[in-house]
Amino acid sequence: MDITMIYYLVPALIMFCCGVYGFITRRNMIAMLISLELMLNAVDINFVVFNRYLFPGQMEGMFFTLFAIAIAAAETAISIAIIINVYRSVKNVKVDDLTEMKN
Amino acid sequence: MDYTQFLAMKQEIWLLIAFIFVFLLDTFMPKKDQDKVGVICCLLFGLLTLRGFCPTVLGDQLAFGGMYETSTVIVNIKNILNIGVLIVMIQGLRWSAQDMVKIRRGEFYELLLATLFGMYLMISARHFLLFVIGLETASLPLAAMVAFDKHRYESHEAAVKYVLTAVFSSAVFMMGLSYVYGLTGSLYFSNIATALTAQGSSWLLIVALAFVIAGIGFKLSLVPFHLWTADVYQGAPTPVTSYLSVISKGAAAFAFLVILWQVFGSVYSQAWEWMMYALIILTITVGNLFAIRQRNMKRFLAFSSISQAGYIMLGIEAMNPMGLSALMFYILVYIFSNLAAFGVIGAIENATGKVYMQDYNGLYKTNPRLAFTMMLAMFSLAGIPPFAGFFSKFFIFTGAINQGSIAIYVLVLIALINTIISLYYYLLVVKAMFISDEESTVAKFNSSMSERVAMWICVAGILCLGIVSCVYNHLLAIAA
Amino acid sequence: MESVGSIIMYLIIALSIIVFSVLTVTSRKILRAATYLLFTLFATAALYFKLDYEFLGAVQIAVYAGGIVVLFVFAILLTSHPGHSSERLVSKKRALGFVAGVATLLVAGYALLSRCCMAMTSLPEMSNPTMKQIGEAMMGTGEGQYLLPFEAISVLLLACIIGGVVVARKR
Amino acid sequence: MLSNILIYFVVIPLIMLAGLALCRNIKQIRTVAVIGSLALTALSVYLLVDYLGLRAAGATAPMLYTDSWSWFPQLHINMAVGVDGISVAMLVLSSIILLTGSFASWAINPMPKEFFLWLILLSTGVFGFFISIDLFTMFMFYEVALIPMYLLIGVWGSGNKNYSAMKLTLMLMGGSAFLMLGLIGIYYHSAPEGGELTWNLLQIRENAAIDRGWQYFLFPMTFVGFGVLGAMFPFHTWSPDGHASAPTAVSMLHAGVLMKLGGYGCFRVAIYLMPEAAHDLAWIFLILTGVSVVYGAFSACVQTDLKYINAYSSVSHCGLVLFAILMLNTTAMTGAIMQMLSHGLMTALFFALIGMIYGRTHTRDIRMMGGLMKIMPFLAVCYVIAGMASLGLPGLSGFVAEMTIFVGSFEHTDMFHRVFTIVACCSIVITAVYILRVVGKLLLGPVQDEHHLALTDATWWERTATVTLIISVAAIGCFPNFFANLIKFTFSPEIFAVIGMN
Amino acid sequence: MEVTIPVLILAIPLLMFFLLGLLGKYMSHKLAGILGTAGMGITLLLAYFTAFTYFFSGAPDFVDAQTGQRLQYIVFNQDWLAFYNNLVIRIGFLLDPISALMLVVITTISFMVHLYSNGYMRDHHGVYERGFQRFYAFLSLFSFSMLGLVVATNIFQMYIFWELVGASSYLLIGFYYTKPSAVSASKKAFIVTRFADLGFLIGILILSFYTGTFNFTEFTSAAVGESGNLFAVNEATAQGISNIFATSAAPMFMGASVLTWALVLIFMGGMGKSAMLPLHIWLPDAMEGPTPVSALIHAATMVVAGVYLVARLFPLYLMSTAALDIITVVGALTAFYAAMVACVQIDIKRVLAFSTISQIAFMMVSLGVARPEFHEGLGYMASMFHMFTHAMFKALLFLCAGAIIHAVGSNDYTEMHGLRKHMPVTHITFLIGCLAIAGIIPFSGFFSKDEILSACMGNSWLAYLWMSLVAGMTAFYMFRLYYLIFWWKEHKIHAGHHAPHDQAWTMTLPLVILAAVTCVAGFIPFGNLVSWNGEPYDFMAHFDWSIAAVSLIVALVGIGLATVMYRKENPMPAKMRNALPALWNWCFHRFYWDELYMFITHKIIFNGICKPIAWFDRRIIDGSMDGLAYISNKASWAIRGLQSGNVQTYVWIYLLGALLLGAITAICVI
Repeated sequence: MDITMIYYLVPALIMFCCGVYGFITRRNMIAMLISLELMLNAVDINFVVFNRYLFPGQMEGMFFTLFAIAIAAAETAISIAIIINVYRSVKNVKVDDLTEMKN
Repeated sequence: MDYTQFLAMKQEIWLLIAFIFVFLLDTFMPKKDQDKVGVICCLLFGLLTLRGFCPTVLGDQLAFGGMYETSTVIVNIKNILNIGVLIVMIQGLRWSAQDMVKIRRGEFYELLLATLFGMYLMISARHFLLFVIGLETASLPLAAMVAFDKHRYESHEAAVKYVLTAVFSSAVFMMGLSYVYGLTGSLYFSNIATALTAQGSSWLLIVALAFVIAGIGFKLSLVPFHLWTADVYQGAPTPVTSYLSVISKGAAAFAFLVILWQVFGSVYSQAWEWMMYALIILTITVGNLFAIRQRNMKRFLAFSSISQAGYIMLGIEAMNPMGLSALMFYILVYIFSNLAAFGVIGAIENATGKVYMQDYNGLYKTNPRLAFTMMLAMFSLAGIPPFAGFFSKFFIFTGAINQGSIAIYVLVLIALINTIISLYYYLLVVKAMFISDEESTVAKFNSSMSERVAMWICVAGILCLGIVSCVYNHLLAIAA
Repeated sequence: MESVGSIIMYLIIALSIIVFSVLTVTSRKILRAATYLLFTLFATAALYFKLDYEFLGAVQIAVYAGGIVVLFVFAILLTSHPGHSSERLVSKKRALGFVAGVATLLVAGYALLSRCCMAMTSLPEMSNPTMKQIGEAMMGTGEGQYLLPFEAISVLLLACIIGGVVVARKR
Repeated sequence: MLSNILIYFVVIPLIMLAGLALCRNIKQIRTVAVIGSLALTALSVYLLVDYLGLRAAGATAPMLYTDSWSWFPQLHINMAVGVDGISVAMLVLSSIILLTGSFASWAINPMPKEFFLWLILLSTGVFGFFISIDLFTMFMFYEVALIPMYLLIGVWGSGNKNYSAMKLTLMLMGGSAFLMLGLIGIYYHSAPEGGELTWNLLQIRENAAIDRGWQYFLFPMTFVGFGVLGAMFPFHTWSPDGHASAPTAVSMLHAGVLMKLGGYGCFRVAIYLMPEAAHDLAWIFLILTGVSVVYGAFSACVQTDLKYINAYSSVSHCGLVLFAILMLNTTAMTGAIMQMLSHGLMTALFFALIGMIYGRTHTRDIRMMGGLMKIMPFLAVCYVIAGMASLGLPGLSGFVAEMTIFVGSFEHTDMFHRVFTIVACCSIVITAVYILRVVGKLLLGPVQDEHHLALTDATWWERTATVTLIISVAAIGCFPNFFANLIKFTFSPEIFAVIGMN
Repeated sequence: MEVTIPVLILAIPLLMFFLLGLLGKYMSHKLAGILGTAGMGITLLLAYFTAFTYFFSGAPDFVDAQTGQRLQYIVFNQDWLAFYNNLVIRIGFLLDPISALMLVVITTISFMVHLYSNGYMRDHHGVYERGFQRFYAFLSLFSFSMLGLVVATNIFQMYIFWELVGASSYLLIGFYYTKPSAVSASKKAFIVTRFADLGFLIGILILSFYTGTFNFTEFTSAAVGESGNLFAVNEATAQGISNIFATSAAPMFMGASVLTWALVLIFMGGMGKSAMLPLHIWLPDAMEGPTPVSALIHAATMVVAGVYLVARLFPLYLMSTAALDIITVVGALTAFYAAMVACVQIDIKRVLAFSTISQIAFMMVSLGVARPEFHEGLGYMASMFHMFTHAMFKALLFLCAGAIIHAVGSNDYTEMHGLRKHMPVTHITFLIGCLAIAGIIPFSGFFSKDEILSACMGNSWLAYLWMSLVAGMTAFYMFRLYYLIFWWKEHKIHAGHHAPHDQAWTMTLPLVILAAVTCVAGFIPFGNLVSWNGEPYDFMAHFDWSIAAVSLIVALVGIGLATVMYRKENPMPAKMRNALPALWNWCFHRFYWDELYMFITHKIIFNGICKPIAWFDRRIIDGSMDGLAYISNKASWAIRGLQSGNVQTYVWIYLLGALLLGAITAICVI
């Protein structure tokens, strides 16, 4: 059996979808961020897999992943800062409670 | 390794220098002189803006192996953004001097400059990695800015909504990018375009493209990627809202144009033409429909800016130099008009804390100049001659129709009919200020020097940009 | 034709990715979710190793597993009381999430499969990128080299630090 | 640029705007307004004389005083000006109505300065529109003229002013939305394949490059676009509400001049540039306008608010304008233009008088008033004269215009045109009905309200305004050939040649 | 002929109108009256001079030296409004027998009325009525318009002055504008005639479209064709004019030729002005105006404009006998109807008004039955003759009535009775008028009416019998009126003011003059002056003694009957009335025409058309515009749920939006 590219892409996609599911269903904002990490991770896998399978001669996908990890770290950092800030203000990290502004 | 290539990035580098200078100034300045930081920053940035018009920065160049591009058009769009940022900065002076904010005002300017740097990168990037970094630089620190008013609950809520939507959309965007990479094997715009010309359109490409469009559509607040906009605009401090609504949007619009034209230009009719039709119609209509009901001025302008984004997209849909020039001109005019409106809102908010439309009743009787400025802004946004908004709207429609298909006529017709709805709600504001008989709840007050300067600049822009034709002629000349 | 060991390796990695992903988003205890995330990230790192990107795998473990997850754990501990588990999800929300997830899976999956000739590519030979190559690419200014993003991301990180400080500062 | 006489029609209002901005008290405001509008009137009369002189000297170009200054060269947008007899007539009309409007708003309150600022801005648009021959500038001035209406009605109006002002503005801007699309479409088809595109009316006409298929699309766009302002049948409903709420001078200017922009535009843009489509599609609009002629008149018969009556009467009369334009022959079109002049003057007169009466009695309901002839004979007599003009009494302007239209319309021999011509003719009877109804109830008969007995007759500025208008109305009515010749010469034969008429 | 005098004939009244209208309020009443009267006097002299010159100078412009035929002469003709080709409205002055005749009639009556009004428009203490100057201004305006109408050189000029006449009639009827009945009467008069004018206008449009001209000279010469060639003197025809009716006769519409349609429609205009059935309803109401106005406008001049119009176009009408037949029938019916109604009215002005209608109908019938082949078109001449005589005696009657009303202070004959002793002059002149209208030899009415009857006889015996009957009824109701006013037992008390008496000289002098004219006018050799084709002929040659005798007998019978019934107060009228209550009621209520019109205008047009249209406009058309706004607003509220405030929903919509966008595009494109 050949482990062709699709065998990597599909788990990555499932990972992404799990992230989506988690992001939409989780009430805790930190849990939402965790789900988001899954999505970002899925993207990274995609880049790496494409690079490895289709374009082994260059390193674009790999570098993108490298930078994406850094970006993910930055995103997480700032998101958590904001969430903690909110926690300080309302003593809560439930996303459902942050619906004051609507319509 | 040719480090002289950095010299192509004159604007970015000067901006970074300014950024670092402000950073150091903020850190090491004596406490008692802290209130000068804002003014110094404005002056510095004013110089920077002026510098942008020097001929030395002009000239087309590709650097870093085609990763970065600068050209006359790009320099001009950056200049346009600079003007907007300058006005935002001046407007923000009074706000940042408030007791609750002033301790952090240095950071406000730093973040402003940092995000502007991100936008520069978005505009100049010819490689998706750089683009993503620019995009993130332009949006992540903004979350911190949205959360700036710590004493206001709305500010927190807005920040959360902004940051969560932003990271989600960047994930979706990168997912799309990964598929594009898989299809084409490169992240360089030129290489992708070449590959796409060869292979044409496919399911994977279209899905990837939809993700990419969604990612940038988030920044532009195109419907249905717009839902964060209103809440964030309402919750954010007013200078940040104005920054989000004009600068961030303007930069994203231009970046969007570059991506769609340069990268996906070859699959225009096979992939994104119809997507954009749908998005434009949705954006304009839904934005307008939501705007009708709004009574909070900032929220109101949020929806108005959503529908304006739809008009901006018409320039992209045109796929020709006229569309490009019209888009640039539209952004420029939009900056002046919207910032004039936000200037007035900010002035009133700073003086009285009132942001609802009913508070504007009878404003003309107590504060005629503010009311007049607001009226000009509204007329310009609605596209009433002889104000600049009319010209920008006319040119963007002309540019769009230049594309020539029947469908574009229909699209423009829908957009035009929507201008009636938008006129309605813009007139509501005018009505409140001029016509309403009720006693004004806003007493007469003097706006600060900085606010006045910003408003004068905006009014001058609204009045002159259209009639003084050289601006548009210049833009059209460089676009062609 | 891959070796059996490689296939087994693959199966383990793929399975753990899928299983731990699902567990991450379904477990009701948030600290546990963070732990599952860690496992997922490890599995991903293993995947990078398997695809011969050792450097990347290392970074993944260092930054993601070592940095981000720790950040998460701290945040969780800061914002929740021990033993606190999230309440049951509203079923409407679960339906929404399910629809979104499945729709994404279907659309993107169909899109991937529709390019089956591409999707069925088998693993080509590739020489492992050496640290020198990586270093040169990172510091170079030519095509395929990434000095500029490298510099740019430093600005991003700086800005995020400033932003984080602004937000997190007490007053 | 300033060597062209036409540009002063825009320059003078702009100077007035600047002057008004500097004014400190009502006296200065009045002075500026009156001097400015007198200057405009003088200018337009001079233009009229000079124009006729040039024509008499043998100038045969379709437009005289043409000039063009580049504005957005890459888009071929120029500030192009030029006038023919029609525009000259319209300019004279506008300046007269502006002058009388200034007099009629002598005692406007509150915020006289703002009022005049907006009023003058509006007239800048009007004058600019009439002198332009570049579609872009034309459109721009058109919209400039529309938007001040909102504030003028909203701030200085009466009754349900918010609603009316909003409705009027939105409907008119709705029309201009169609118009904008039509104009841009025309621009892109203004030259044959590969030719230099242009916004210039004359150039487009000369190129005649818009093919028939496109005309079918663009003609309705432009015609409806302008038609909304010309109170074309299903799109006329802004007019009653808008006029009813507007202050006197605004009603005057709006009904007197602004609605003429619609008719003028229909002719100058829709028909002049797209005669083939006009010929083929005229029947649709003929039905609409023919209906609106009697429809408006019938509606006017049962109204009780003076301004509503007059607004519906305007619907009827303006319907006749568009009706005549669509007849596509020289006579009817001459009649249409004369009807525009005539209606402009007499409806301005009407609105001025209604405003003056309303200013005294504080009601416009004809059931609440009566016997005003005894109380304010001057105003009442003027009202009767206006009514007579409206119902087409020979010697006043309405008659000549209507007769020219009918004679022109009757040139068509087919049943369709005949029937609609006769339907339109019927309006002369219905007009008489509602005019006499108003005159009978309002002016004649016993005094209805004792309080009215204490009211005074017109002041000197009101007299100036009304007498000026009456003299103008009578001038057209007594010397129609002067105006007919002024207008008629203009109709360039080529468009009729295209249609295959005359 | 000099242009000055004709111009002055038109200009002086117009000048007077402006003078009195604009400056009147700065003048004394007396001065205004004198000015007005003097102006009219000068006009009268000029008109007489003009008419005399035309008829009797024998100048080659006016009469063909060889044949003695009278010619049409255009004194001046100024372009007023050019349409296309030869279609030009001109304002001019046409002299021919009938216009010269009308000049005389109008100026005479007008002058009399001007003079008379000096007395009439004052109360018993000599105080002038309010608006006296205005009254004279309006009279001058009317005179101007009427003169302009009769001298019109083209049909459009006629239409113009036709309208002006209508307007001045409106102003004069509504002179007492504070009186609601006067206001509504004036409104009615204007609207009814306006409706008729619509027909006139359409007729003009049709006629002018097919002939390519408005000019009477061209119509007539073309109509007569080569054989007649009578009025074609003034280089009438442009190219191809002889073919006009070759074309216009050809197009048919609903079974009749276009020419017939045009002529019938034009006649409709005449019906309105001349108060023919069914457009007569305005005339009785028009009596609300001051009595001198009734005399001038609603008896002598304006109401005969319809007759004049038909006469003017007579050569054209000859080409369409169908149209002439319609005229005859309408005229005959009207004559009979009006006579019936006149028999029972109690308002003396109403009686005179219906009598006017009836008499004008005589003229119409006369024109309708006129044919060149019988007595060389005697009907035409008779009609014109009757128009002339009728103008005189009817004006006389009205002025007498005015004097009586002025003296008594009421229109109602029951208030009068037995005035003959108090007002002898009025009595005598009124009697003369009655005898004239009844057709008693030697008063003028006898001659003109006799010729009409002759003309009827020439066309059909039915018309003759019918019109003879009407003539008898005329005699009856006029004498009924006469007896009721002047005989019976006088009222004991005329409460509140002194006994009625003859009025001031300004009022009696016109009576005497007119009475004198009535006595002698019958002997004017009218045939020499007026004939349908301008050829003079001996009118005695066509005088049929048998017909004359019969008509005389009929008149005497009518008078006798009236004498029996109304000479003294007796129960006979009441008996008659009780015997035929339905007939009486119908007659008294003028056959309910007014009610019918009220029904049509108020119930059908006002409530059935106007109100629904106004409703439709406000609710449907405007409602749909408002509906658009409403829908947008509703839509705005409906979609507000999208913005739920929950960031997860936002993201969900975001993602689904992106997926749908991609999927739908992919499905459509690929």
